[in-house]
Amino acid sequence: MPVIALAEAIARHVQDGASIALEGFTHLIPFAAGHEIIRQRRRGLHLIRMTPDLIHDQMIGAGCATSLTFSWGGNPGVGSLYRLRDAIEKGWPQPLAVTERTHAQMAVAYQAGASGLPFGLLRHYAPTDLDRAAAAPAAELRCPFTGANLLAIPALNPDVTIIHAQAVDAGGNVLIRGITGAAREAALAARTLLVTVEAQVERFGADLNAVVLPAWMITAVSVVAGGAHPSYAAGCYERDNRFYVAWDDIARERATFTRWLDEHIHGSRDHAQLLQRLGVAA
Amino acid sequence: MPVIALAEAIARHVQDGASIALEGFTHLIPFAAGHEIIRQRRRGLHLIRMTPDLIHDQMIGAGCATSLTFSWGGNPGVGSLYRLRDAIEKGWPQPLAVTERTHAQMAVAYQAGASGLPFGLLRHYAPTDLDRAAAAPAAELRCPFTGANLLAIPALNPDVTIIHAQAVDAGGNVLIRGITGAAREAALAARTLLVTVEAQVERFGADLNAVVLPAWMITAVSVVAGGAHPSYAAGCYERDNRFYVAWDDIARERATFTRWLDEHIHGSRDHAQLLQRLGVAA
Amino acid sequence: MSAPYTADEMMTVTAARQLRDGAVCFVGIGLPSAACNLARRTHAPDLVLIYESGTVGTKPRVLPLSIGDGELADTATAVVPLPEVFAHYLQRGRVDFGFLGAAQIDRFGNLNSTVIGSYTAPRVRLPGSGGAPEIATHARETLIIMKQSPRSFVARLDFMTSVGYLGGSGERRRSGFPGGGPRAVITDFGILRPHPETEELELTALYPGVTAEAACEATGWPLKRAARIETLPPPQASDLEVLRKLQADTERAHSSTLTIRITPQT
Amino acid sequence: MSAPYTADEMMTVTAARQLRDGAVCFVGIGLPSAACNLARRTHAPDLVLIYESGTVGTKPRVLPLSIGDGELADTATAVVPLPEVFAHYLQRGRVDFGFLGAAQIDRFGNLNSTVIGSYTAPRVRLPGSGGAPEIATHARETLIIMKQSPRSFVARLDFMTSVGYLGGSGERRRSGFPGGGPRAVITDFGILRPHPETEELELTALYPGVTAEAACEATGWPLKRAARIETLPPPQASDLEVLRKLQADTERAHSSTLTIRITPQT
Repeated sequence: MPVIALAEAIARHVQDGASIALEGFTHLIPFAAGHEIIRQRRRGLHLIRMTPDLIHDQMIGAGCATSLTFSWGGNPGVGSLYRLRDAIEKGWPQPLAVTERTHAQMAVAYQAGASGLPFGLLRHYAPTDLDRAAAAPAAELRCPFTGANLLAIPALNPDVTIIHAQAVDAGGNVLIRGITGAAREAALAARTLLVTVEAQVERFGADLNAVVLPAWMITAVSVVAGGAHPSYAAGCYERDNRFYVAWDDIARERATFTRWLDEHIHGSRDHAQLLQRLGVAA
Repeated sequence: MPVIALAEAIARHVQDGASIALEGFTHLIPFAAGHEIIRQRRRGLHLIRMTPDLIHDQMIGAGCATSLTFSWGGNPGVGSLYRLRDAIEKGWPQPLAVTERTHAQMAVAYQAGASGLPFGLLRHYAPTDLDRAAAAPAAELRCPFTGANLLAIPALNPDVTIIHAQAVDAGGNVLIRGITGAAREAALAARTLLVTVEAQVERFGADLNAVVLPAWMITAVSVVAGGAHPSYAAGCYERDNRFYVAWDDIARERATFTRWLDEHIHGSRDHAQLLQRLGVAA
Repeated sequence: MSAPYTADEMMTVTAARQLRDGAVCFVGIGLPSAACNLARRTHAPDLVLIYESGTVGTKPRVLPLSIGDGELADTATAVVPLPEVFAHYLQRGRVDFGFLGAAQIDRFGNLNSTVIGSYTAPRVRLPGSGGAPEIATHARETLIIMKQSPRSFVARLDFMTSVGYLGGSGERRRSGFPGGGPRAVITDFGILRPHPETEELELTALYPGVTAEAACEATGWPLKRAARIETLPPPQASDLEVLRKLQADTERAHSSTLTIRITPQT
Repeated sequence: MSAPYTADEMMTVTAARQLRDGAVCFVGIGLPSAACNLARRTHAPDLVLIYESGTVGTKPRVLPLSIGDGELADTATAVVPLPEVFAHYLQRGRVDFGFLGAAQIDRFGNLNSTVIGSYTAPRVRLPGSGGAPEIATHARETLIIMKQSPRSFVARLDFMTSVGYLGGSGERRRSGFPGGGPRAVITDFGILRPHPETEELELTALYPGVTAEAACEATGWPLKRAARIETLPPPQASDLEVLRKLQADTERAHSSTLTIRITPQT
């Protein structure tokens, strides 16, 4: 597991047309990696995420994606993702094919992918319109022991999963502290696993039961301080709630969005420069 | 969740004929609780455990159990469980009906029980004699998406699960540190959950991602220092490897076993007295 | 003359009052979170709060702005992987109360949080289901908080994301759903509850000074009225004091300037 | 004249030599554990050891006496719940080598660790399968360590607990098993490996001073011999030094007196 620059990791391991999960649940969202995907102008991606948020709004608005598998797509506590909506409602900058799940369905799909199983299971009762509308298959199963009705959701095994974490140690292992969401399951399910971290340390000195991903299952690690901004990294920095609010105005119109993208993403060499431009770097 | 004496917890919550999982994987085996079950002369229990070891040899030899669901029954690193073997091979002190699984099958059965699912899933290929001999049902399923063959194992939801842990805090929550095996899954799957702990503390001061069971899912907690002896409790004391070796001689013959049981278990008021008698209490 | 409390405060206090002490509550962000934390600070100190981010038994000192704020993790009994929240807690039947909101609700408490218009060519694409379908399925009782208007309280949902009582008269129960369904819909007019037999939502309580006529006009179907419509008590001064302090503390906590120490990228 | 090394040492060193550096190895207690830790201290410093107790990437300073010793947890990269070891590592296909022993093996490397005699009325009830069936199923390659005797190397298993090559000649592969099956059976005589086509185990290597005849006599079926039988090199002095130091350290570490502080029960 080499520690390499983020630009190199994306260039080498994220191909046009790949299915790619950037996970993180409010916490540890791999923004820097998403920005680098935009900078390198990847196209035709199948984005996978339980809660696509600003970074997905940006990637979709930038034209990186042609499909999306998700369970909740909004700006948490603020409102809509206007670029996501524009893609679905008006096909701008291109149509976005949607595979819609519930949180629990995404969770068992990642778990199945992480466990080498072809599908995950949930208890199932009467179908909703969500079951009827789903573009991707799901199947009802009957329990051979109890007769109970179940829903099978095909496993998710992304070509690439990217997550952000607090630290990598000298052995190349990665430590995640705090809310993990489904990031660990998405990491374990991936064919290629890229990780960005806040810092490189000699040893974690972590608890016996700490959440650690072994070096040998990671394809590459990149050290990107502030790499989860505007989300947060527990123990490192807080969530930039103001940016989430400000995004509402930036993303509402195509023109303001495009200008922001050009100035901030394409106009920044890397994440450090972006954070300086945003005035949050110290 | 009340903190009560172990004798009271067993008297109140472990009924004759119940299915009862004492979990723990080499680490944190709830020996004190098992001894109390013997002292209170419970009968007709269905014992459930991945790795029934000395405590199960004792309960089976003492006549507490009429059935056993398990995946590996031995004295780790030493050899046989003679009381378990005597029950299966010769029906002494009474016949023991066996439901035999693999580790992975037990694991998914507990996971299913913990998750409100009626069965757990494993990939499956050609059947072994274990599949053919299994007294309890398992069923082959075909994946509706890939055609892959799978094996469904009915969920385990013990009437009572008993586990041992390091500490209970002032709020009644329980902290487990180190190897958890399938203890947490067995706890989550239980209808009634009893926990013995090394100590009561005001606050854990534990890591964000520590393994903690919330007070409200626990039926009762009992403070029993050394409650995992002769297994160990990380951070508290080591494994008593000599006792595991000594057990081989104690358990080999019915007479020596019965004498040991009378002297040590029935002859001790509680676990503290037993540990003093065994010369390990300080 | 301005009221001594706002409509949001009335809703929040009313919602908080639905929660009994010691219950296990699956909390969404916004009004549900405010209501739960108000309840925890007033009549229900042992209310167990679970947020879908995996923070179990959390006791936030200020209101979280997102479902996964650091404050929720720092004050939690346990932080577990998200899949476990849905499996070990919700599907396992350990959740007493689930709190839901939606863009549309129908007379049987079924909810839409997916699209306005058609699914394939939506007029408005909403954020989607999130955890709502499973909360609606498994929580022993669900509480729904929504502002009432003919556009949101509709005769026919554009899309059924989460189930309430389906077509009513026991259809939900007959379909085997383990949870009991919507027990109360708390609106900015009062409370709607299911009729014991038909399970159609009916107006059972109103805030002080609000008329049943106004509530009916704000509903897109002919809203039935219960035989006896209760007038809900206004927030107590102590409720308002606690709620406003919580909100002031929240604002203060979230107003500090963010700085991130960046070191050169390797 | 006593040999400069024991039969166990020869087996352990030979087993260690089968492991390539950087491989991920699912380790059982006893000889496999000694072999893996010897390999890690000699030619394979980056060997990744996983014990079924959930200790991943562990680097024990002394040999564990049980599969879940504290030493394994204290020196692990990660301690995960046991179900995850089987799901995320083994079934997910992340394990290169699995180490197995058994009470009986047949000519196709199928294993019995369940009963001697009939299942319902066993002559000897053995501990049972543990994780062996899934290791045998999923590990890319399995290594088997067993002392050879006509009672353990049998023409017909009393019970098939874990699969080797089933009936051979590709039956395992045709049945869809993801792992490759037994690559080597390390005995106290030498090594048996599957024939490339029939997959029947044949004698391919012998320890110095051991005859093929002796190995065949210790086998309960007519053991085939490979066209060329290699003579395995004896343990190097450095191997023996490392192994003996490891065992001495182990003995010392486990010989301290146990005391448990007990406080009055509440």
